[in-house]
Amino acid sequence: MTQTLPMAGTVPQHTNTVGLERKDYIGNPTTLCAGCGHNSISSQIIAACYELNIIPEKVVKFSGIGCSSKSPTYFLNRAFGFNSLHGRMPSIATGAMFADHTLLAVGVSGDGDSASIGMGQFKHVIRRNLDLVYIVENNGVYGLTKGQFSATAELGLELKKQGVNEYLPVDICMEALVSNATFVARSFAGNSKQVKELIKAAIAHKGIAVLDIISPCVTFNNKDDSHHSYAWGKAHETPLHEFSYYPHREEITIPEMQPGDMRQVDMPDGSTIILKNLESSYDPTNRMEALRKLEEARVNNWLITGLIYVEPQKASFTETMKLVDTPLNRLEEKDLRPAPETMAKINAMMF
Amino acid sequence: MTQTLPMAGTVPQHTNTVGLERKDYIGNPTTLCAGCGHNSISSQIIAACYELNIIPEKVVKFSGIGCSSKSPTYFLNRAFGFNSLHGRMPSIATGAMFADHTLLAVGVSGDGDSASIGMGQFKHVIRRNLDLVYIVENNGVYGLTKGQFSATAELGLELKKQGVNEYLPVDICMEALVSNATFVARSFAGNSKQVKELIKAAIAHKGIAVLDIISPCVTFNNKDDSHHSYAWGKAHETPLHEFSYYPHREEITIPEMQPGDMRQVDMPDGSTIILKNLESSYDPTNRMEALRKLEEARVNNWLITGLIYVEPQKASFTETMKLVDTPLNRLEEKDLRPAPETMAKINAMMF
Amino acid sequence: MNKNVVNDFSITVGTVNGSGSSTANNTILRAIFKMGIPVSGKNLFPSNIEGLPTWYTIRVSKDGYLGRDDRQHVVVAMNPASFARDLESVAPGGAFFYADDIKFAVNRSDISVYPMPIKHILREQAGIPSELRNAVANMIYVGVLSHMLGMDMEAIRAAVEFHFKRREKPVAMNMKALQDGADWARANLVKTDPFRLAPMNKTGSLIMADGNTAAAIGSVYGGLQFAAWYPITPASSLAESLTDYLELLRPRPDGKHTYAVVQAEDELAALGMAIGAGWGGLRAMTSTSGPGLSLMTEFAGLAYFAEVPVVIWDVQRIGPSTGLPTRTSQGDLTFTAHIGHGDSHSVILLPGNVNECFEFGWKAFDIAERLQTPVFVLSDLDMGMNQWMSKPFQYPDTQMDRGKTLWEKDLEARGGKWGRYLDEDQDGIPYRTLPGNQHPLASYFARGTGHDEHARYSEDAATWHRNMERLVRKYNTAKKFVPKPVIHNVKGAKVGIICFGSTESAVQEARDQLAATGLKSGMMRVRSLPFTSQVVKFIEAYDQIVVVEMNRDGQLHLLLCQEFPALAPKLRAAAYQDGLPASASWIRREILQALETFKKKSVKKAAKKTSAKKGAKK
Amino acid sequence: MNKNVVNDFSITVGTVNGSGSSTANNTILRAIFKMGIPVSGKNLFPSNIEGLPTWYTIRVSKDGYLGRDDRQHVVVAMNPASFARDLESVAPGGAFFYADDIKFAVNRSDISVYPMPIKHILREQAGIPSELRNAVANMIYVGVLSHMLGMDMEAIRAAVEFHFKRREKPVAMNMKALQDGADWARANLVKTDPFRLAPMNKTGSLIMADGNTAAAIGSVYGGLQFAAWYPITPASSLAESLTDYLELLRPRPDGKHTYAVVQAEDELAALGMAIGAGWGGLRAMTSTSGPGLSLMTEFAGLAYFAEVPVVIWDVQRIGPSTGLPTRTSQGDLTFTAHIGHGDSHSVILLPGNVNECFEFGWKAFDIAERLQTPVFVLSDLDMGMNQWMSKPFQYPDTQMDRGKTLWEKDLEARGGKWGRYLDEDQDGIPYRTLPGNQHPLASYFARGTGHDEHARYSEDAATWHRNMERLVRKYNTAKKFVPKPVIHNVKGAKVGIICFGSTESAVQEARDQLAATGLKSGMMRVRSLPFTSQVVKFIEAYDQIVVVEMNRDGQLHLLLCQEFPALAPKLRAAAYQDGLPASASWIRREILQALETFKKKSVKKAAKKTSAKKGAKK
Ligand SMILES: Cc1ncc(C[n+]2csc(CCOP(=O)(O)OP(=O)(O)O)c2C)c(N)n1
Ligand SMILES: Cc1ncc(C[n+]2csc(CCOP(=O)(O)OP(=O)(O)O)c2C)c(N)n1
Ligand code: SF4
Ligand code: SF4
Ligand SMILES: [Mg+2]
Ligand SMILES: [Mg+2]
Repeated sequence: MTQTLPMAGTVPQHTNTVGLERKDYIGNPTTLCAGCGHNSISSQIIAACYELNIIPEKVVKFSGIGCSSKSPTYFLNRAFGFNSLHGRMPSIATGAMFADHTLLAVGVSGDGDSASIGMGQFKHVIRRNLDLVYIVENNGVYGLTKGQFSATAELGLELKKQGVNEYLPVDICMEALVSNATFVARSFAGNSKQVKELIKAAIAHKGIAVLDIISPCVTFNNKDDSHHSYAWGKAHETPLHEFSYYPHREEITIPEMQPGDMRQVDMPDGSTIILKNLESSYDPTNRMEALRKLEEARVNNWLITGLIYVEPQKASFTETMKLVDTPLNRLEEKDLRPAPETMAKINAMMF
Repeated sequence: MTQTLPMAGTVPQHTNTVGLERKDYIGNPTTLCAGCGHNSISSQIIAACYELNIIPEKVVKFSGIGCSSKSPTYFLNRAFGFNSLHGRMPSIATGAMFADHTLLAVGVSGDGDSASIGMGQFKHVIRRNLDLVYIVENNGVYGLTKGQFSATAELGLELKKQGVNEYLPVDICMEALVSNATFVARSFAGNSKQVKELIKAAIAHKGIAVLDIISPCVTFNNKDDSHHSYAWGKAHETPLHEFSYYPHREEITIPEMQPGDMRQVDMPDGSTIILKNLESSYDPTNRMEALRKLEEARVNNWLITGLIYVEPQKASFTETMKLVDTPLNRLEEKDLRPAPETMAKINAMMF
Repeated sequence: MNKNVVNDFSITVGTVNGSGSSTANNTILRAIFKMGIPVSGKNLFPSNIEGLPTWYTIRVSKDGYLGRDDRQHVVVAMNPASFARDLESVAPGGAFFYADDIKFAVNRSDISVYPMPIKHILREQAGIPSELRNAVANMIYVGVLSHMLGMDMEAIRAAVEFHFKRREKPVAMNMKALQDGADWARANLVKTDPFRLAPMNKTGSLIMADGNTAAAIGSVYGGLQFAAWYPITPASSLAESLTDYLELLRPRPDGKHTYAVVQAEDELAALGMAIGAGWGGLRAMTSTSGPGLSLMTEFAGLAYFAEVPVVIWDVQRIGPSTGLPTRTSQGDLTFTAHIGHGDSHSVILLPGNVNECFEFGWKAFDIAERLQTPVFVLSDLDMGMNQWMSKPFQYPDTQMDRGKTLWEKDLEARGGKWGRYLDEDQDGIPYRTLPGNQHPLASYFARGTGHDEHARYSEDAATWHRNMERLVRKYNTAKKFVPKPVIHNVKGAKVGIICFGSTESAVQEARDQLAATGLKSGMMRVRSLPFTSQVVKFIEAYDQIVVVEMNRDGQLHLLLCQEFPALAPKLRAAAYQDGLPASASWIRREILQALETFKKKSVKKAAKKTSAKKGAKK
Repeated sequence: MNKNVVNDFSITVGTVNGSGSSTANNTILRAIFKMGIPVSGKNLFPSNIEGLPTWYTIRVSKDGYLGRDDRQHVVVAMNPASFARDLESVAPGGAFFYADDIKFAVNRSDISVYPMPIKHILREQAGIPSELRNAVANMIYVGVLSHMLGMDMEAIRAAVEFHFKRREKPVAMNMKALQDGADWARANLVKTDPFRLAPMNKTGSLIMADGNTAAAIGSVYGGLQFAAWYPITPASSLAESLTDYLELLRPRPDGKHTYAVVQAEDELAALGMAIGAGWGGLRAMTSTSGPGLSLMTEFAGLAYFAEVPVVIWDVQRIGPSTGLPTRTSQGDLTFTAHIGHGDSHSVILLPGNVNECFEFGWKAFDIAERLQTPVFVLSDLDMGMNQWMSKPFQYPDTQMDRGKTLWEKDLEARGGKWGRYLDEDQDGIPYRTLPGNQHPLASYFARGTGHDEHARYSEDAATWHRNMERLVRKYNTAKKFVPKPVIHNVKGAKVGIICFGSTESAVQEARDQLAATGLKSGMMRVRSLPFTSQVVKFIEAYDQIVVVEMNRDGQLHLLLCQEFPALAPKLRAAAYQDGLPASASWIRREILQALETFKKKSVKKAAKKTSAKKGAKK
């Protein structure tokens, strides 16, 4: 299976079709720890946007508070961004997306940010199907406050300063699914290729796309037997499929595959997802199957990765609200203030 | 199938084994609307406590804010109670249960209270398995603020003042389940018998018991085709089983049943739940099956009722925290203040 | 029979809530208004949907006083549960009407008593659907009153037609019941009380509306683009009206929307969304009441510090905590002034009447966008939910002020030179760009953490200090943009009265009463924080200043003492609250008490007094 | 060579954060302390885990001044990223030590410069695991300094042994590196700077600890039973220490617990749980910092109004909003005083040092249970996270005050007569019962809504008013139970300085400096709200009062103006903050500036001035 780079050959190797170089997608130098999983995810966001020929000014970034939530500083410097409050990224993103619904919204959060303090907003933004790539950089701990357990820490996890975790973990994907998310995926920061492809598909998706990416905290939670460590991830990752994203349908060239080995999902923007089955065939458009798979993974301690669920056609939040085509923040007084004549009518409507 | 009243015959008909009459379990007269589902639930709480011979002073009541959250005023006047803040019942209950973990905690909340503003606390109290009967009186609207949609309102519900609801509903049971609740049930205020039996079982359960009770708001959401109305409930209720609770195992007398028709769940306190299968056999101790059943019900718009999931043996929150047997609020200075000798030791530990 | 009392009395109706009495009571209110007589109405309702006692009190005042009258002249008792209390409440010489199916002894001889056969008359009404019987029953007492007080039947019809949007069937049904009530009274009752209505021409140029509706309409004229809210009494109707009036006033041929109104999952999310939208360049707002405002605290701090324009309406109810959700208050002022941890200064608008709810509705956006800061508008339940006479709404007299916003062309014009938090104009207000701006130098990263002039993260001490001092400069600049106080100076007066919000008319009345006893006073109604220069001038102009407010702690008084320490010794609070709308009588009492404290002269004593009084009484 | 400067200088070390330098720096601090020399240390660290510049600054002060010295006498540069800045920061005549692998030009001739071959010496250390190399490298500069400044090697060993809990291996490894550093310095460096340490005997009776640990231990001695918290810098270590010390101090043979410490899902839940526990009769607390406190607003109002004892520690960091999470502040005072919508009065304790963190740790519970109200304790990052010299902790000198609580026997004794909110004792404090109480008349229904004396729901106006006035009475009663201010009156002084919290030592130093120039001043450190009677007496006793605080708006000053309007004209704020701990130099500067404003005499001018100053500068 090979992926044809869009319009390859027509532009020099180091610029994409919108004439930008990779460096046009970078951010400030990271201030996270060397080896932090969050940094690899930032790199894949950069790569995905570059490869998808996205204009950085057409992106808007959001985050809450935490090491993970700092990451938007480290990619797409040319995009607007809002580093908001702990657990409150979803509401900020919601309001901002009404300001210009034509933008591509990328939100980065942490497991503490989304599963602890932010549980309510996390669930409700999903329910509204806001057009947002919602990345949870999941390391099982609060990195920025020095390693306390987060709500995704596994039962029995023992950390030096913290003792033993006594609670069952919150499963970000399961939560997203039962909140009727229209795109749910899990990945592992150690699997860059898959992270990148999933981000691309999430970008193409209309509505909320929740990416639960296991992203090791090398400083506070990287013991080999911790479920959020590099070692554990490498040993336990069980991809559901080989996942590839094709921006344009025509470009798909899969010479060596038989139809039975693969599954195709068409996205509303004309792009396509190809899932190459690995052990068995998994249908990510079947919610029941998704529930079953996640429950099975939970019971067996599998780190399943890949696209868990997708429902490509549902209206996104800004679509539901039937906005005019012009971004609302470009409307002018004449569009917004009723005409003077109406005043008398309104007064007459009062008693 | 007949249920033997515990120790029937040994006390006069109108007092229970702890010598109390039904009126010892009542509360103030209700100030809710006539016909409100919440009132029937209050009655069943009263009945369940009376029949289970619970000492009212051994109960503590909690609620948030809403019509539903007013109900604790209308039952068990002799119990302590705390009508707290909107969406925050779980945290208040958590703290209070550490004060006296020997008490029976009954919490009443609404769908707005638990699924909207209270989503975070709802999920997290479940995760900690607090020993609490958590009743959600679910009517799909905010009653007390005059009928706005709550997060459990079904997609497409149309209300006169509110217009059409555009979002998929939050499924209280599904949410409880994925948060690893150890007891999850759904019922319908119109089915008093089942409500009462489920409340009894919930009381016997150790850890969190989430009861999602469809409780029609006759004033704002009782149209025949609304999913939270009496009419719809009566027409669509699909009990998973005939549910009975037996406080003492010895008393079970089920002459006319064959073993294949029934399923028995033993509770840690020596009581027993008997589920008489209706159409097919449902196993409420199987999480996967519970997920499947809820998803199936969702897709088909069934109002399934009964015990959806139970895991009777898991440690409750106060157990996990290994408290001394004496209620903490009865400990005295000598139990709480370290001895004077320790002071020098502590000072020596500083530099 | 007593001497006639014309157009100067109060009517109070006690009913069961959820029984549809508000239609009847609004009919009385509007009919009197239609007769040209100044009138006001206040709904005193329980925090409950159905079945509890509720009262509606109407003040008829030829002099135009709109404050609550705490005497009850005409009382209508429709509710057995409150009968005894209602009967007792009638002022000596007053009139007591009651539904004669209520079987209670009426043991007062100092008032006129009129039993009404409501049930009987109701039984004679044909074809009334059972769910409307209670509502129609209420129209019968309106009919009785109409005859007994002299309410004009055409005025009543106008009110009924307005209420039922001229739909024939309900109009006919209600007018019939009403007429039957009036006819019965004419035939059966002998008037022994003095209270009468007589047409005037004092309301012709006025409208009648509630503050929440006015605020909603004002917001729509302000170009509202985004609102997020969470239901809460007494603010819900503000947000609910937004959608109605947006649909009405901003329709488009393609059916698409230039706005979005979102019911959020809670107040944190509501303000968060509004801040996101405000940051994105929309005219964004939320509306709430006390408990919701408390939940918005952290986000309010973010908006202040990240400098995001957003409008927050707080329709005050009585707190602390859940308090009494259906009772009015002016108790959120100090909290709002200091909302959020760390140093911050809130811009607060204080509308004093329904007309100002409209006006501040649109102005709040101009101020918020000009200053790039959250603007709080503090209304209250009395102003927000009750019907008030008002000057008609006036179309905005200034164009929208979108503030210092740079689009692509602006950045080009300045060669891309720009810094998000640079104080180019030395007024503390920086320039901003909006997401979507395609200029390559437009973007910046907003945050609640420390930042330099270019919005870059910074922990540098001097940078932090510089930025915070700029925010002070901005707050100073705000004084130019916020509404000035309304001042009535009175020559020769030594006492100046300060008030704000919905108490104005009651304060006016109290001042008139005091003037009648020889105590002249000037008056200032403060309409905003920060205080503008007129405020200090007013305080300087009088020897003794009394600050009237409907809260326990004298919150405006506290803020004035903070702001003007040098003048603080001559400031006194006249603060009182019990959940009922302000009345002239408690205001007069509290003013006189406050003035008493001036008699103790020396600084030393006064100091003790103040602190003791604060403790012991206020 | 300059004249010796003995025991009176500062040492600042610039390193990379996450490099383990805190062990090294604490070793220096403790060694100096062990030498009997008064010393203080402050960690100026970024909001980040690893890789950014961080500084540790140590003040050696024979006179016992513990405030930050803003001059840098001895600077150690270990971080290339901050090298230039570190070099520049050295005061003329100072000493500059640096790791010689950093390749920057050292272009100053006004200071002594000492390159250190850290890498080289490190390479000679045998068997150091790679993850410890950075930490050990830091010990080398400690060694160099020890020789150059005259740090006692036995004192150093005591510090190292303390740090590593006397575990042989790490002690040996670190002492070796340190010794090698010292040896290298002895062999290779010629001292040209004047800074020297010489043993004293001023610390023998003292301990060294941080405020968060002290608060945690104090809470344990206070009988803490329940704590719920959510991680946040700089408060986390307070809650984290609770578990450690509870295990240590309250072990039981059966391994069971008399307490629970819960990490909540957020701050709303944390305070909610603590309130639930406090209501249930436990000594309950939470600890947080600004953003968390903002989120607790609604619950704080509930606790106030439902009258639930609970202790809330706010370890202040600089806001508004997320601000600078690792920088100190005294900026949450006005917010806390007015927290929550509606009228409310907060009881606030203001510890001024580590010893008081311990003391208020236990006292806060007594006060909260006595008053049945939330008690806020405002510490700050500087006090909470830095090591300070302190008097040893003193065992509580009073028995636990569990307040007015009625158990079964108490109710029996009074024949069941009881009302939850009855003011039996006329002090505003009612009696309460606790869940689990089996007396049939014990139970009541707690709520945040209006209630009567028997905790029954009530919307009655008079009842509401009565209850709120009782709460004022209670606040007045609180004055008897909160800590009184610490006062140093000075004969003949006209100026009184007021301060609170961690700035005390810096204020003391500034006062000494001013006294040296002839400006005598009295001083009062306020330790609580409500203000007790001593506060007003102090203000009355001086002609001019300057309130020193580490925030922008002069928050204590504002609260004093509110509380004592008659005295407000003689109050001035000396407020400043940039995230760094207070230094005598800015305090002196701000005091002098504040005193300047008194020169403008007339009320009118003063008024203008104050408001202008507020705007323009403060
Ligand atoms: C209201 C509030 N509470 C607490 C904090 C402190 N805080 C900062 S980051 C963080 C946790 C972050 O954890 P996570 O979201 O998992 O991000 P990570 O650092 O692990 O990437 C906390 C509790 C805060 N900033 N705001
Ligand atoms: C913080 C806060 N926001 C809003 C409210 C107003 N409020 C009171 S009850 C309620 C909704 C109750 O709905 P639900 O929980 O479904 O209870 P129901 O009345 O339907 O039984 C709301 C929003 C409040 N009391 N507090
Ligand atoms: S502390 Fe953990 S999460 Fe934070 S930057 Fe370091 S490795 Fe990443
Ligand atoms: S409004 Fe609805 S929920 Fe509330 S009491 Fe009435 S019927 Fe029940
Ligand atoms: Mg994390
Ligand atoms: Mg509801």
